[in-house]
Amino acid sequence: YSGAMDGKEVLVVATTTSLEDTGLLEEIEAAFEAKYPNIDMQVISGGTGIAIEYGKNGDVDIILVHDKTREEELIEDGIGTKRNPFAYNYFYIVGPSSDPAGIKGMDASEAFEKIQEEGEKDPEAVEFISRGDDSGTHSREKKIWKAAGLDYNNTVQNAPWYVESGKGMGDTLTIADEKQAYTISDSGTFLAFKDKISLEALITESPDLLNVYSAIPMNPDKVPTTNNDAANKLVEFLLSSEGQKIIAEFGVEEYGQNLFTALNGGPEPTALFSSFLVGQSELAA
Amino acid sequence: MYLLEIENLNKKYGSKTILEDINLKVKTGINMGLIGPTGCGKTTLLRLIDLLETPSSGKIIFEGHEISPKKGNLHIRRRMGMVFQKPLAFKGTVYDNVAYGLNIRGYDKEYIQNKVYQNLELLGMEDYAHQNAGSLSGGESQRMALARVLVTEPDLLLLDEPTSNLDPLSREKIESLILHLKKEKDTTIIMTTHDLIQGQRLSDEIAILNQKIFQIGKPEDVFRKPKNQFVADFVGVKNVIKGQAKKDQEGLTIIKSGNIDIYSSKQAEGDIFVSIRPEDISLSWDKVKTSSLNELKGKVVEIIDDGALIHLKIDAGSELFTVYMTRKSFLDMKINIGSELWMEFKATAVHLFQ
Amino acid sequence: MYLLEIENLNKKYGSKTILEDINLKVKTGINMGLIGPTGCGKTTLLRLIDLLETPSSGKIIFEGHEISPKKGNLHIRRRMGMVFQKPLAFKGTVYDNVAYGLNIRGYDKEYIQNKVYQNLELLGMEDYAHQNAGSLSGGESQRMALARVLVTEPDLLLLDEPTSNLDPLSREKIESLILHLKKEKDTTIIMTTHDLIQGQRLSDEIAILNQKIFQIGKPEDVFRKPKNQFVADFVGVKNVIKGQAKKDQEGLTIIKSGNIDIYSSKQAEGDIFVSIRPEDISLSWDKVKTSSLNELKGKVVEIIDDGALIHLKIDAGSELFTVYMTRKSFLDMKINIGSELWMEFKATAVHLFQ
Amino acid sequence: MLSPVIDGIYQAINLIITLDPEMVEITLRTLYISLSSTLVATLIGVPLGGLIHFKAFKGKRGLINMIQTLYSVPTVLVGLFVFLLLSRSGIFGGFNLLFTPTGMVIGQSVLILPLLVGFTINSLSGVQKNIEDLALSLGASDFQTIYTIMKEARYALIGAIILGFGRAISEVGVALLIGGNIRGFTRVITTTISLETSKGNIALSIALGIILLVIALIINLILNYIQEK
Amino acid sequence: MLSPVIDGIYQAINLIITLDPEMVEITLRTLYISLSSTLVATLIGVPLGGLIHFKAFKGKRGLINMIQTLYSVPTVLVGLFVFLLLSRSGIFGGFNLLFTPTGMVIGQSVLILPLLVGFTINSLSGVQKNIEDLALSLGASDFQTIYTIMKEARYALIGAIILGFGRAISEVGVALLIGGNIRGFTRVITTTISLETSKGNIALSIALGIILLVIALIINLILNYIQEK
Ligand SMILES: Nc1ncnc2c1ncn2[C@@H]1O[C@H](COP(=O)(O)OP(=O)(O)OP(=O)(O)O)[C@@H](O)[C@H]1O
Ligand SMILES: Nc1ncnc2c1ncn2[C@@H]1O[C@H](COP(=O)(O)OP(=O)(O)OP(=O)(O)O)[C@@H](O)[C@H]1O
Ligand SMILES: [Mg+2]
Ligand SMILES: [Mg+2]
Repeated sequence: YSGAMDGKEVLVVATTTSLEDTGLLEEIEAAFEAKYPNIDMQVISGGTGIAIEYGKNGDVDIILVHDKTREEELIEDGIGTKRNPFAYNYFYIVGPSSDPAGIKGMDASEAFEKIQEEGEKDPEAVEFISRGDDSGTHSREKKIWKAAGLDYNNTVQNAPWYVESGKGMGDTLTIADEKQAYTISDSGTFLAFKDKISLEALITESPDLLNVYSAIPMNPDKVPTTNNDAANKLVEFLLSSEGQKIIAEFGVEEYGQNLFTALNGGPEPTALFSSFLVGQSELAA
Repeated sequence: MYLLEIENLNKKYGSKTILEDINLKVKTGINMGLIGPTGCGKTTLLRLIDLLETPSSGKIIFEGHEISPKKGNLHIRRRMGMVFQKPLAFKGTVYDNVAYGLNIRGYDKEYIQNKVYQNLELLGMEDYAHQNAGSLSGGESQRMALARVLVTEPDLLLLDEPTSNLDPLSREKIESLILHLKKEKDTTIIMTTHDLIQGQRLSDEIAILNQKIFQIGKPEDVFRKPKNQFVADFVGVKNVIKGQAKKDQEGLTIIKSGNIDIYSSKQAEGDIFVSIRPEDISLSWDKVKTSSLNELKGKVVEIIDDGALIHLKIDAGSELFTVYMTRKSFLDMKINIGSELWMEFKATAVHLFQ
Repeated sequence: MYLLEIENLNKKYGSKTILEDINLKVKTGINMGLIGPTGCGKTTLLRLIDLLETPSSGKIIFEGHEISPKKGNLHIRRRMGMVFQKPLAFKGTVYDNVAYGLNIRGYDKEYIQNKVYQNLELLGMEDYAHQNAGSLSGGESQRMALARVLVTEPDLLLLDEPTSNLDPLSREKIESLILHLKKEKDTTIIMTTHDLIQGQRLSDEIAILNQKIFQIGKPEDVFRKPKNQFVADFVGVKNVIKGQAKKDQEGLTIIKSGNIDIYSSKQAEGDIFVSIRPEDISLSWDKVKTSSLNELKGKVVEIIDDGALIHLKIDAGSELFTVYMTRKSFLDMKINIGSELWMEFKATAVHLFQ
Repeated sequence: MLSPVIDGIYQAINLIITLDPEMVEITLRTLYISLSSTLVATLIGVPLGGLIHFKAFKGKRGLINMIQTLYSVPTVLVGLFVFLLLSRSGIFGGFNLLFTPTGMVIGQSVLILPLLVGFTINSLSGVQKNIEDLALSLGASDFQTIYTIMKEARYALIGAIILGFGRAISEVGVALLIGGNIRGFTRVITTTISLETSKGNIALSIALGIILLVIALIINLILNYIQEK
Repeated sequence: MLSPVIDGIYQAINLIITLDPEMVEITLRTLYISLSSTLVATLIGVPLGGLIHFKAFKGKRGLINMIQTLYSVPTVLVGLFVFLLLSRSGIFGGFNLLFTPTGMVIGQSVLILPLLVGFTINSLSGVQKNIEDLALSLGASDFQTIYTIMKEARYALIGAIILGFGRAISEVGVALLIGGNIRGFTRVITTTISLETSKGNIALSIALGIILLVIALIINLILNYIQEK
């Protein structure tokens, strides 16, 4: 493998949109490239699905995603070498400040239940916008519906109050704002959009809203074209105190709060799904 | 009553003057011939009349009302029709082309069909109705174009060289058609032609154009009595001689040019042009007693067989004369290059112009 | 040596036969005239020769080698040139158009400029060099087209009605140019024309075409001795009479048709056509002693002034004769409608054909 | 590794044969929206192009340059612009057209209008000036003359309409921003392709693309048939 | 609420005046990629269109229909297709063209090739058949004849090239899938607009769109200038 440009080694990184759109990766890239002047880090952002597809084809060397279930499948298939959680934050359940379903203060699954209830009563007043794109956020949303005891495929998906946007987080927030509807968003994207929309984060800290980002280098045995060496260097960098410091401080200046929480060498935080059964893979973690 | 009047019309393209101070009055039912050298502005004049071109200045008056290519002239345009010099056709069949004028006037289908076939037949084009109009030969295109305009029965028909691509037989047919239109339908026609004989044969009036109008009048006048050198040259008046005219006895004029004296029955004085039509000159081997006042001796320097006539060029010293004679007389007289002969012509056959 | 030979050439469009079994041999330096009614296939034949059209069958042979519109004929095409019947121009100026043929042959700029101006001058078009070619008048386009092809100095020049849009003076110029080309440059020319007189004047050989070739030969033969009715009609041979020929005394033939007997000095028997040229017939008020064997009485039923000549139609019972005479004799004889006159013509003036 | 293509072809055939109901719904919506916007843009653009072609006015060349420049307008930009107009807080917010098929028709019409105007002008320029004279001379009104010239140029005009339709049916920027890709309501083939691609379902995306092309082929055949008549 | 538009115009002017270095870099890359793909597609498409126009063969009508159908190909589909070819596990994976500007040029060339072929055919159809005869008759070789006819059709041909360029510079599907929108390497104006839109920076997106249009206008003026020469 030789993807050298200007004599530089190329490290291609596929990432979910939230990491790129918030601008976090831009800072990480700058610092990483400063540390390894011989490596050209190239970031490709897209949905979780296409990022994994890139990884399988050997088009990228490492992926940064936030969908534990699929991450573990990838490891199981031997395509990824290891999950390396490097940051987390929370998903927010957001909605109009008038909160027509009255979910403020509830935990996530209660809130979803309430939204369903009120939505059935008056689909004009209470709507929920889903990304519906099999992204990490969408996966999490589905899990919460399940946790709320609802049959996603039959009760939720075809309900008149449930709208699938089939789009990225930013666009989905825009649609929710236009329609004055509820949705679930990763905190980073929401904070970045906060000024542009009138929606409010109604639920922010429920344990089942935990959102863990991890880095998975591609397995050089399965994907022979990959630049595993540089990928491992990036993992190393992300987990290093230097990398963790960037993550911890990112966004403080612009949004007045950090968008991501660094792990700082600590263990991966586990979602505390208290009131429901979690999936097999979730338990295994 | 004039159908069409043109007053002080000028047309320029950029700084190039094409038409200058054109004045023309065309009576209803008249056939006006427009004749002039290539590029003299004939097509431009027809296009101006047909409202396809905007005059630089001047007026075009149709039935007493000034018309212009601006809006609101549809009813006038629908009373005129033009056959263009360059072959032009809409995509589609000959039928489609000929039916066009009727279609846009909203006639019903049956009427259109009758009318189209009637006119195609008139022009011997009925077998071509379903042929692609673009594949017609030169002459066929011209006939189609005529049919296309005739179906609309225009009051004013503008024909730009309508027979230039036709063989003699087809040409004759179109000519009788034109005469018929004029007679039976009282159609007013303005046509250009390069065929001077056709112009003479078909026109009630002829205008000789070359940027300006140089002469306008009955064909016999224009062709036999050109008003100026340009017209004389152009209509192919032969035996044009420049001389000084002086009064002679008995109301005759004597014109002197080099070693030649010519008598004319017309009155004139001073510098003048003389012309004698080649067929008005008789030839004989000997000077004969005759009532012809003019008798000049000359030598045959050129003999051309034109098919219909024999053209002789006879050198009379300071002038070269052209004489036409039938093949029969030519053979009977046993004329040959070098023959010295006497030319005779009457004083009434001598035309004078400036 | 023939420059061009055509063997058994056929051309169909769909099921419509345009040309049938054309055979033609054209000697180098010859001017061949193609004459025929509109739509008879003249243009098609020229296009076939110019390799713009593919024959349905048959051969075209150039300097002994068969040629076809397929690949690899560039060197042959570059030795031919065609002036199209319809006016055609590339976008751009007259100069651009005329220079085209030289540009594609890769000549240098200076040579091209000289050549272009030289030819524009030859055709009186030098003032138009920078005018947009699309805005030329009909006659100007035709002259430009000729200049455009002449700059390439073709060995074989195909002219499709090259003077149809020209006034008499320009036409005369072009005609002398054509004669000059033939004489000085030994250019072989095939030209179509509807002007029969022009055809006669310019051509060494004339082919009468109407899908097939009906007659081919020297102009005087084709025009004076048509081989068949079609040619006779087409070239405007007048006084064509159908009759039965029988031998008479003294090597003469007598042809009977209705109440008319005509003597001819030519030999023939059975059904036959007779023609007498209108200018070969003399008229007189009384039956006169004459060497003319044929004397027929008739009544004047029509008088047409053709400009150059007076055309009379004389009814001789079972046939209507056309007679031409000069205006002078016409006036001298004081002929008028209804005049009963004697027509006389020699037995040698009676042409016979099938 | 072109197996997703083969897989995609297989899936496309399967979706077509089984008349997958969601697929049928999306396809019909796609057709409705792109045909409507093509129609709207044609009805506005062709006469407008005609007007520009036939009128002589100052700045005509410049106007045509501007129109041609709009060939380069990214669909997202048009999407954004129309979004701002139709948005709740926009000028036309009151009509509630955002995230509706009607809104998409408006957006796509705006998108393809410059193409139709520009290529109408191009098509008409291909017709000889003489044909206009011929029509006028035979007594055609101004309107009839324009109609005649359009008929002469119909091959090229149909080409322009096919182009406009192609742009409408294939674009995704307007469809996403104005339509919102809402399942069962504004989801069309291209937005579905985008979605499936972001999900990594490449074969399905290709299958959808193939279906889209089949539809386009049928529409083109119909338009060409009209033209040849 | 059109204030983002006004804000966008303001930002656009600001970005242009200050020659914002990232903006300059993205703009130059955009120009390089879209001009290159227009050039490639023109060099292939125009002769190909000429060939199809001038050759008579069976199935020509059908081929033209196919080409016109490809006007409808969604950029994402082309993106996917070229992606599969250029992917490291694809046939041309060995060239490492995925996520490179060169790969984007390939993808965009593929995308606009049908437009150039189709509209070359359209343009040439506008030239009278007679002009071909005239050129041949004056001794032009086949190649010279085609060149002559293209010169006659240059107004329409330039229109086709402007169209191709417009499609290349404005498309985003290929740029995203093949380019990957890599900052400093494959990011172009349209992918930046997409990114900024998804970030909710509407005014900035509009500013970028305006800059793109300004570039397009300049290119069109140059092309039109060439055509008029
Ligand atoms: N747009 C133009 N710019 C410059 N000159 C022009 C333009 N259009 C026409 N002309 C010139 O105007 C003159 C008159 O043209 P017109 O077609 O009226 O001549 P015409 O008398 O019909 O000649 P012809 O007998 O050859 O058909 C020509 O010399 C022509 O070159
Ligand atoms: N594509 C075609 N399909 C059917 N008929 C055609 C086609 N092209 C030409 N023709 C016919 O072929 C015949 C010969 O045409 P051509 O142009 O050779 O005639 P021409 O002798 O030059 O006539 P003209 O003296 O009128 O120019 C015409 O009757 C014409 O209608
Ligand atoms: Mg003219
Ligand atoms: Mg012809």
